[in-house]
Formats: sequence, structure tokens, C-alpha cells
Amino acid sequence: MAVVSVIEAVREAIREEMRRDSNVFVLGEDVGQRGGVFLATQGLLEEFGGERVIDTPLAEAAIMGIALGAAYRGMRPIPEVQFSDFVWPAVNQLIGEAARVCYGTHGSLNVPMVVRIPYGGGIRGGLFHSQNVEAMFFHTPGLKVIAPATPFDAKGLLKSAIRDNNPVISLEHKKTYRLVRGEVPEDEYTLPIGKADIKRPGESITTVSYGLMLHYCLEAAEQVSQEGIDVEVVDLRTLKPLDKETVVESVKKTGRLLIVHEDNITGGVGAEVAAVAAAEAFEFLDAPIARLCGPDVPTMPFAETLESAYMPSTETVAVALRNLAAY
Amino acid sequence: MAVVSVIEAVREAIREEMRRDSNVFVLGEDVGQRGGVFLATQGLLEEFGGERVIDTPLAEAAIMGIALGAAYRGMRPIPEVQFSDFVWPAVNQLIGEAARVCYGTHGSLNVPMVVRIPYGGGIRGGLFHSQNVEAMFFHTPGLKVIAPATPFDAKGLLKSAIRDNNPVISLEHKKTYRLVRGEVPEDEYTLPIGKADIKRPGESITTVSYGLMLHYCLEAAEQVSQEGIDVEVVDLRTLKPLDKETVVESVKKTGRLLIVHEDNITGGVGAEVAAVAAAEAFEFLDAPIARLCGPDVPTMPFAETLESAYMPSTETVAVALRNLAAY
Amino acid sequence: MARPRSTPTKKPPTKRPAGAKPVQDSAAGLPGGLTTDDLVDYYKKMVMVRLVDERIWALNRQGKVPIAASCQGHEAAQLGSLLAAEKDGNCFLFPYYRDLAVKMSAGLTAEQVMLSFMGKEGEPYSNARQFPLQGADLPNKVIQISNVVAAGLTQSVGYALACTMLGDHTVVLVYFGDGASSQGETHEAMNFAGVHRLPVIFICENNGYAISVPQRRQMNLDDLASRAAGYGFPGFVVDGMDLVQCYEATHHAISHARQQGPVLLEMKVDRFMPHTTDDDDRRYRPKGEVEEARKRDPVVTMAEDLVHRGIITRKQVEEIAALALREVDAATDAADAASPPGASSLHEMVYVP
Amino acid sequence: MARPRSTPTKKPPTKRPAGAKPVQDSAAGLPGGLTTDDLVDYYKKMVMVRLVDERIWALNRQGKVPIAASCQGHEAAQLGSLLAAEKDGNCFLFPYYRDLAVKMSAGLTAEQVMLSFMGKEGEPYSNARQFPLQGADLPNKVIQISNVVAAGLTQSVGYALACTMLGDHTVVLVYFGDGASSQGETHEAMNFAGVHRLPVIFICENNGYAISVPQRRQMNLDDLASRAAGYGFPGFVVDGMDLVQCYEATHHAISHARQQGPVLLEMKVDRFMPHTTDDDDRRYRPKGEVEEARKRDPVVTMAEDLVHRGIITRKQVEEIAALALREVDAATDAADAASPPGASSLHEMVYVP
Ligand SMILES: Cc1ncc(C[n+]2csc(CCOP(=O)(O)OP(=O)(O)O)c2C)c(N)n1
Ligand SMILES: Cc1ncc(C[n+]2csc(CCOP(=O)(O)OP(=O)(O)O)c2C)c(N)n1
Ligand SMILES: [Mg+2]
Ligand SMILES: [Mg+2]
Repeated sequence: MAVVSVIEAVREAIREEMRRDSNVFVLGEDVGQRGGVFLATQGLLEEFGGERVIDTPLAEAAIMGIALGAAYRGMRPIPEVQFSDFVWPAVNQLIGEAARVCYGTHGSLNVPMVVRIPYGGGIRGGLFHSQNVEAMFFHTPGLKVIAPATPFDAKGLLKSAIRDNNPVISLEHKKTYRLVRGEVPEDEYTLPIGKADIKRPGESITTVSYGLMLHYCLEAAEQVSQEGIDVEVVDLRTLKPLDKETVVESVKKTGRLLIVHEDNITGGVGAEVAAVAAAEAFEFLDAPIARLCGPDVPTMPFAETLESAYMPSTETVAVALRNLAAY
Repeated sequence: MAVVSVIEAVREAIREEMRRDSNVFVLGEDVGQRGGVFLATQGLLEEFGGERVIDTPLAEAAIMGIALGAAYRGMRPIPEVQFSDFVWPAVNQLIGEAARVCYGTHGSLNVPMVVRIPYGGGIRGGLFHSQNVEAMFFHTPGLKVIAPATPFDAKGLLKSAIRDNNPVISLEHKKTYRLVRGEVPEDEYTLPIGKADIKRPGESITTVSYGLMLHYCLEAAEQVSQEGIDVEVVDLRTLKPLDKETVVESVKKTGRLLIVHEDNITGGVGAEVAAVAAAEAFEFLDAPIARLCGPDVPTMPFAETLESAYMPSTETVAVALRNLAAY
Repeated sequence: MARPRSTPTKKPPTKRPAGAKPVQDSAAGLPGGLTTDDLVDYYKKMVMVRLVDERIWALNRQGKVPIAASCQGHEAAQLGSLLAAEKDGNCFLFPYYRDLAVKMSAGLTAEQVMLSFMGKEGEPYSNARQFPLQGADLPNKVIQISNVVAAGLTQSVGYALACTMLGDHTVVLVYFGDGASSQGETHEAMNFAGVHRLPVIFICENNGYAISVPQRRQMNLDDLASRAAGYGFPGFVVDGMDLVQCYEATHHAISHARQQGPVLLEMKVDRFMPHTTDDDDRRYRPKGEVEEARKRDPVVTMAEDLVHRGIITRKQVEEIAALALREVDAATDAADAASPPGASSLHEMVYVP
Repeated sequence: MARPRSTPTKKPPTKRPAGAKPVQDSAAGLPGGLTTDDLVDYYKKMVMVRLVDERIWALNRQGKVPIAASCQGHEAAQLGSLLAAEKDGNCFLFPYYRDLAVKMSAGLTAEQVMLSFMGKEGEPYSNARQFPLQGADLPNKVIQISNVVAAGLTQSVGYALACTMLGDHTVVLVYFGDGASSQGETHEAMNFAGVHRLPVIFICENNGYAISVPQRRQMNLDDLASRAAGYGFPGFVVDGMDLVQCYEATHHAISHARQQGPVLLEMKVDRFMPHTTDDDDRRYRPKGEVEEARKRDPVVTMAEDLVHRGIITRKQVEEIAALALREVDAATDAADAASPPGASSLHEMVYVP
């Protein structure tokens, strides 16, 4: 098995699917000649030509609307939003339109498209290059949302997303792109959308997270294991549909739940995870449900001091785990 | 005290504030000559003239951006989004920009503006005239969100919102506009943003809701009271900042919590209310936290059968209350 | 156009894309490709649509149709362009909410239309999940996902892009109002189409109002058509009250689009009715404006024209109306008797497998 | 402009708004209102900005500045327009992320700029919450809330609307790139400004690229200025490499804007550096293109011009550079020694009381 970075896994997934199916194409700002600002689409223009790797004008709503229209005609577009922070102009097409095409035509049309969105902070991006945007898509019926944390998951889920006949939002944490490396099989594989993955089994606390935070949770779990706290780390991987079963089963086993995400706490994905557990694992809970999330400030500021003050970290996760264990 | 409808209360609030402060002005599609499609701004053009009551071109992003820019110069704009369903093109200005102006300038600028958004279903509006859009704003630090259910609350909160120096989203449930009538004092008054209101005190179950659903909760509470179930009905009134104290105190008293909203269940405001209760009233809970919300379909369809199947109602609230009481 | 505007409007000229052939005079003095049979056929469609449109309004007042936007006054523009598209045979349509004449005449029966307006099971666009005739009618090559103004424009451009990628030579016609021209997405759609020279015809049905907002508050322009130059493609003003002119302009636009890329057609029309059944246009339309406009009612002028040319008789005009009325009556009864979709279908098709 | 394009570009002419007075030849052959002192003053500013810009890039390579967009190549456009605005005395500025020359020369010290790029306490725009020089600098009449492309345009129009309501005769200058012209909000902003004839000058710094996307993939147009006609106001192409021409065009535009409403100025410039410090432009720029463009480097040509006109000597040119360098060195050291804001300030000012 080759060891690759997340960005390489993403690139490989796209390339393989474009080879497999000539209806798959990518479009977005700088995806062609430049190969994408994160180089996710590097080499694709050379291999597949300008018809299937389209450098668009700077207009996110158009990128999305055009992808949608192409999907109506049977294509499988992969539009890219250059940074999550720039997805807002496109939400009319995503939330208002794409998510409702199948429902609103009673199934006579559907939208096989994957919207790739690099997101998240910790890269000195400041208020407008760091945002977490998952809550909005998570709340929108008709969309699916994947948010892998490792190269293996990124490749397998993205390939499934491209083959899926529904609109899928692919959230790729920018900081994991080059930081996180891992093994990826040489052979073709896909991973099921909608299945969480227990990245570390444990008995005493369930931690639920996704994306960059997953790695901090794993590190923190390692730390506190030396203190006898045996943490089960659930990686949601897919946010929508949410794998309630895996979460609920884990909480039933451990009786304690810590939810960790980088996005603002109020109304984030973690709120739903907590609500599900409070409804479906109520009798098994031994402690209040805890959330360690981004605070309710717009997003990570630019200054390094402020950025670190915003971000949950291995250390703050470890503290939260200790507190929960001590309850 | 005069008995007025919600729409009359809204109109009075705007009129009074425009009289009080010459920097207050309204803008939006059809707000002038037509008086707004719901007649919320009827008569304002005649009283205040075309400079302060501006019929804009059909462009929601512009309406919002222009309101923002005017606010930078010291005005207090009240932009209207004709229907909540059409707010998506404007979210870049609302979520990306307005919410971050104060934070992103470290307080050297701020945005005293109130975005009025008629929302919600039960009016045969189908997929594109019925939406609940609160979850997105609820999740956005820097915004405030009010969602009154009665004429008294609508007037008092809207006046406070207009005087507030932060961007406030005013969610007005379309179905309450003419349906809900109530007493409103002749004398000037305002209501504090951020305070929930216990619309019905009770001992055995806490019900948390807002907007149209509040009325169904009150009716259902009345119904089950004859069966000895004594429901406390909390009207959030303000969604953001969420009045956690009132919710948590109520749950600590009753030990049971039912959350009711019309918006899709997953990732809705109710998820946060549940998460807060599961964290802060954990030891007082006698039953799993229950949510009765819109299902995860895009929104209420057009056909009457489907619309009623979507909407929570007095009957389904009553059933949920009985189930919770029986736990 | 007999509508008083801030700037006096001359009768809009019909212009022809550069390089297009001049009008071919057939026996009846008709533009190339058009026969008198076509005219009779489309006159019948127009009468049918008008009766359906009127009936729907009446049914709204009876509480049987929750909402409707009338196409009265827009019929010539809608049917003239549709006629060109149908004769071409390889066009795809992205109409908007006011395009009853397009949607119905593209292939629906009066009964299907009535089912849709009443929100009944079997309605062809969305099985009654959406506002009437909104969703998709693929057998008739029509898509309109939403009534969010201008949201369909970029989609139509994407559709054209895909057709180009697949090499199938389809031309896409996308319809929108003057109000829709102000939306950012309209700009983005035209710009993309211009850059990629896609086979799209942008048809603006300019009725001078966006609900209550008159054109002079919507744009600082007399003719929206002039905006096309900013995207590097041609734009033309067309008399939208004249079916033949609308046919001709669209016919030429289709061949231009297929060979050279986008065209913007601004069809000047009039809205005879309030914005929708929910609207009261007396709040904002000057007295007498609608009456004046109705003097060019396309249903009346087309009948006059056909009779005048000796293509049909006055008696046939009456028969056409009577026949249509019977069909509308029957359609209304059938739709009225039909049931809405069952509640359990609420959960279907949020996702496709 | 020595950049190879798909369509050959003639040297862009400077045009003057209709009705504007012809160029007034002062002693030095300068346009009306401009003195040689102004030129020297703005030359000094240009030199300073260039040195700061270069230093920032170097500091990025040293890991001290996380990100920067260079204004090299855009200085004449930015400073020429700023000069007109400052001489007018009643203008307000909405620049974009590439407008270092505007933002700095509007009133900041080199040290303030350095604090901002290094993310240090006391940085004037956002106290280091945002990307460098982003937020607001109200003492110098500058607002740029975000670097979301085109998001500032409607805001600038709203600002102008409010100024009009308050009767204060301010003219708003809003800056953006060629890429930004494709955003829907740009259209919406121009349309609203046109309808309400607001005092806004839209200044497009057209450098022919949006990151890697060249103009021919951004718009099917040679001159963006032509789009203004679609909004009912004038648009002009200006040689953005020539400070005097940019001054003159802006000067005329200011009086036009104040009296008659919006103007679009397309200043043709060149981007000498990669898009930002994160970019590698060798991936997409043809070899030699930048070198060719640098032959018209505004810092060099302005110096040549001033010397040639006998306004300053070559020796003074060197002194100006040396003085500026000392200031930049000192500013760098001071900013380097400063601290970032304390972590506790994270929670401040989410809301204002
Ligand atoms: C994005 C959006 N904003 C507002 C509306 C509400 N609305 C529906 S139709 C309409 C006016 C449209 O006018 P125009 O485009 O001229 O079309 P017309 O109705 O005149 O045919 C408005 C404001 C909407 N449907 N979508
Ligand atoms: C809405 C949005 N989309 C994408 C980006 C990422 N981005 C930043 S600058 C840029 C190119 C802008 O080009 P142009 O407007 O020509 O300005 P220039 O950088 O050339 O001066 C892009 C795509 C962004 N900041 N905002
Ligand atoms: Mg119209
Ligand atoms: Mg550029």
C-alpha cells in the first residue's frame, strides 16, 4: 500500500473516476491550467483536456447552476468551490435548487454531482479563509455530506460520492491536505456513504468528531489512556446521512459522550449528535453530554494567538476527556 | 388595548420607529407603491416618501449589500426579503459579511440593520414559498434572530431590533400574519431581545417552541391538561441569543422536555435546545428529550395532503406530550 | 406597445441576427418555414391557453386553485418562440412561472394542467409537490425546478454546455422576466454562455413590471436587449405581442445559437392581469393602462389577422373557441374529481437510490 | 500593455466623460488641478509602497507574513485614482485586497502596514483578526470588510445611497479586479447604482488574470468598460500604467459621479507578481510575459518622466528610494518586535453593545 497525503488521495479519486466514466468532469476557478489552488486537480487538464476540466469565470452561483444543468443532461459534474468561505454566493443553487431537484420533480430528475469544498482553519486563513460551513448543508434534506479525515477515507468516500446519484457535498479539511498522510490500497475500492468509523475502540467515553479534529481526538485518547481512560473515537466521516446507530451504540456502551468539532458550537453538527444521544441513549448516559467546539465568534482570526485560542486542540480535548471521566 | 394582527403589529413597529428616527428606512421588492406583498409596509411610502421607502430592483444580494453599506454610513436600514425562500442569494452578504463587520473591524464599524423575513408553511406555498430558514442564522455568530409568535411580541421585539446596533434577523411566520390577533398596548413599549417567555406555566413537561408552533403547543397543552398533564410552554421568541437559562430552569423543574418546530428536525434549532438541556439539566431529566419537528424532506409540498402530513399540529403535539408524560 | 412609460417607447422594431436570411415571403407573406397550418394550429393553442388561464383564475376565486400566475398578454411571445423551437425539433426549454402557454402547448392536455393547478395526484411536473407546472416535464423537454427568480438561467446554460459536450446540437431556450434581469445569476449565466459561446437563447418577456416595480426602477435602460453587447453576443428587441415576429426572431436566433452562440431576445409584452391571483394591481398600475394594452390582445389580433388573410373564417374562430371551452370544462371536472397524492408519499424521493 | 492576448490589444486610449473639460495644460503639461508637487509627492508614495510590497514578500519567505497579495504593477492606477480622490477631498474608498497602494497611501505609516501583515496588536484595520489591511480604516475613509471577491461592491453603492440621503455629496470609489466583474453582485451593484444614479465610481483594475484564469475565459469582451452601457452610465478604458492618465480619468469621473451618477473606469494594468505569496504563476503565465510587462513598470516610468520633465534629478530619485528604505527597515523592525493581540480578545466585539 502506498502512503499518500489527503490531497493526493482526492486527486487520485477524481482521476480514477474520470477515467472510468467519460461523463465525469470538473469545473471551477483555477482548476485547469493551475491545477486548483490546492493542486487537487493537477494534471487533469493535461490528461482529459479543456472540455472536461473547465476553468470557469469567477462566479460561484454560476459554477453550481451550470453543474446542475449539466447533471440534468446526464453528466456527472464535480464543481469545486475554491475555499468554503466562498460558497455563500452558491447556496441558492445548492440549498434552494440542487437539494430539491429530485424531490421537486418526484424523481424524474436527479443530480449526480459532487461539490468539493476545502474548509476549516488552523492555517492562518483569518475570517475569510477558514470557515466551517457544514452545519448548513447538514441541515438540508436532499443533500449528502461527507467529511473524511484520512487519505483512505477521502479516496474511498469521494469515489462513492462521484458514483452517487444525489448531490454530495465533499468537505475536505484544508489543514489535513498535506499534513495527514496514510496508507491507501493500490486496488480500486469505495467506502459507503453514511457509515461512521470507529477509529479507536474504547470502553469508558465515546468521542464523536470528524475532519481535522479526529486526529486531535485520537492523540488525546492516546494521552489519557495512560491515565486509565479508555476512549472510543468515532469518526463520523459522513455527516449526512448521520450514522446514528454507530453513535448510539457506542454511547450505550460507554455511557459518556464528548463531541468535538471546530465549527461554532451553537447549532453545529454536534448539537444534533447530542440531541440524538439524549433521545436514543438516554437511559445509558452516566454524565451530561459534553461538547468541545469552536466558540461562538465568527471564525478563527488571523493572529496566531487568536487562531490558537479558537481551535480545539489535543490538549483541550484531553482536558475535556478527563473532566468527563471524572464526572 | 387594541386588538391587532401580527402584520399590523409589524407595520406599527416600523412606522413608529421611522417617525422616531429619521435614519430608519426600508428597502426591498415591492415595499413602496405596493406596500409589500404582505402589506407590512403599507402606507409608509405615502408618509415617509420614496427616499425612505425604496422599491429595489429584484436582487436580494444587492438589497442586503446596499443596506449594509448604508448602515456603515450611520443609517438604520430595514431590508425586506419578500419570502424566506428567496434569502439564499443574500446569504453571502448576511452570513459572510454583515455578521462579521463588527468582529472583523474590531468594533470600529457596526451594522444596525433589521432584515425582515416572512417565513414558514401551512399556507399552500409549496417547496418555494414555505421554507424555514432559521437554522442557518441561528448558527451564525454576530447575528441576532427574533421569531415572535404574537402581535405583542412582534411589535415589542421588532422595535428593539430596530434600535439594536447589531444585525438582527426578524423572522415573521407568514401564517401568523393575519391568523393571530392579540392585544397590543397603545403606549410605546419594547421587549428585550434574548429573553424567552413562559406563555403557560406548568409542572410536568416543558415544551419549547416558537412562531406558529407556539400556538399549537398552547392548544395541545390545554387539551392534555384535562388529562392531568400540566405543560409549561416556553416561547423562545428570540432564537439568538438563545435564552438557555429559561429553558434549563424550566426543564430542571419539570424533568421532561418536548421541543417543537416546523423546520426540518436534523440540525434545527431544536437540536441545540436538546444539547443544552442534555448538558445543563442532565441530572434533572426524567425522560429522553423529545423533538417533534418537520421531517427531513425539503419542505412542505403543495398538495394539501402532503402539506398537512409535513406540519406538526395541535394533535401531533398532544400525542407527543402524552407519550412523554407516559414515559 | 401602448403602455405609458417614463420615456416614450417607439413601437419596438423586430431585428434579425446579422447574417440571417431576409424574411421569405411565402404565399401568405409568412417568414421562412412557416405555413398557414402552423398559424391555425398555434392560434388554436393560444385560444386553449387563454381559456385555461381564465378558468384557473376563476377556480382560484372558488378556492380550488391556491395560486396562479397568468400568462395573459404574453401568449404571442411564448407561442411564437415555442413554434420556432418545435419546428426546429431539437430545442430544450427552461421556462419560468408565467409560461403557461409554453408549458401547456409543449405537449400537456388541459386536464394535466388542471391537475397541476389543483394539486392533484398524477400532475406531470412534481406530482403536486410544487407550485403548478413546476418541476420537470421531460417527455416534452421542459425543466423549471423552482420559481426562485432567475435560478433557472445558469442551469439552462449548464444544460447547453452538456449538450455541447455530448455533441447533440440541442439549442436551449430559457425564459425570464424583466425583473429577473436584475439578479446576479442572470449576469453570471449570460457571461458564461458568452465566454463558451453556448447554444442558448435568452428570452426576456419584458412586461414592464416585476410585481409592482416598473421598468424604470428595475434598470436604467429602455431596452434590455442592449445588455447583450456586454457579454459579446447579439441582442434584439422583438414585438412580443405579435406571434409571427416572435416566431421569426426565435427561428433566426436558433440557427445563430447553434452556429455562433448565445442570443438575447427581448420580447416586449404586456401583463394583462395582476402579478398572481394574490396580487391587486390597482395599488400600482395607472388607471387605464391595462385597458389600453388589451387593445393589442394577441388572441384577438391573431384571430383578426387570420380572418383578414382569409386563412380562417369568423365562424371557425367561434368554433375553435367553443371546442376549446368544452375541453376545458371536461378537464376541470376531471381534475376536480381527482384526489391529491396520498400523505405517505411525503417521504418519497428525497434521495434517488 | 505588452501582454499577448487572444485578440491583439491596441494601446488603450484614455477617454474622458462626455462634457468634461479638455486637458488643461499647466506649465508642466499636466491636467487640470495637478501640480508638479503632487507628482513628486505621489512618486514618493509609489516608491514607498513598492518597497513595502517587496519587503512583505521577503518576509513571507522568512515565515513572518502568512499571506500577501502584491500590488506591483497596479501602483499607477491605485495612486492616480487616489490622488484625484484626495484632491477632491470628499471621497470615500472601498478598495479590494490588491490595493496596498490605496490603503497605505490613504494615510497609514509603513509601521502600521507591517503590523497588519504580521498580525500584530494595534494593526489598524481589524486588530489582526483579518487578513492584512482588511476591515476598516475609518480615519482614512476606507472600508474593506472581506476578501470575498465582489462582496464590497453593493456595500459601496449602499454607502453612496446613504451619503445621498444625508446630502453630503461624497463620491464613493470602489475597486475590483477583472475576475470580480463576473460575480453576480457586481452586476447587481452597477444596476442599482445606475437606476438610482448614485455617486459611485467603479474602478476595475484589469490585470488580465483572475489568479490563473485569463481574461478571455472570464469575459467574451476586450474592454470591460463597454459593459457600463448596459447600466445606463458611461464607461472608459484608461491606461492603468500611467498615473497621470489615471488621475485625470478619475478626476473627471468624480465630477460626473457627483452630478450625474455612476462611471465605470477600466484601468488596464499588469500583475507583476504571482497572485499571492501562495501562488506559482509559472504554471499558467506564458514565459516572458511578466518581463515584457515590467518594461512599463510605473515606478520606473514615473521616475523617468519626472527626471525627463526636469521636475526631479536622478540623484533625488536615489535619495527618495534610500529614505524610503530606511523607513521600511525601521517599520519592519518595530512590527517584528510587536506582539500579537492577547488570546482573551478572541471574544471581544462579536456584538456591539
Ligand atoms: C429570488 C426571488 N425574489 C423574489 C421573488 C418574488 N417574486 C416572484 S415573481 C417576482 C417579480 C418578477 O418579475 P419579472 O421577472 O418581471 O417577471 P413577471 O412576473 O413580470 O413575468 C417577484 C419579486 C422570487 N420568486 N424570487
Ligand atoms: C467569491 C470568491 N471566490 C473566489 C475567491 C478566491 N480568489 C481570490 S482572488 C481571486 C481572483 C480575483 O481576480 P481579479 O478579480 O481579477 O483580481 P486580481 O487578483 O487579479 O487583482 C480568486 C478566485 C474569493 N476570494 N472570493
Ligand atoms: Mg415583468
Ligand atoms: Mg485580475
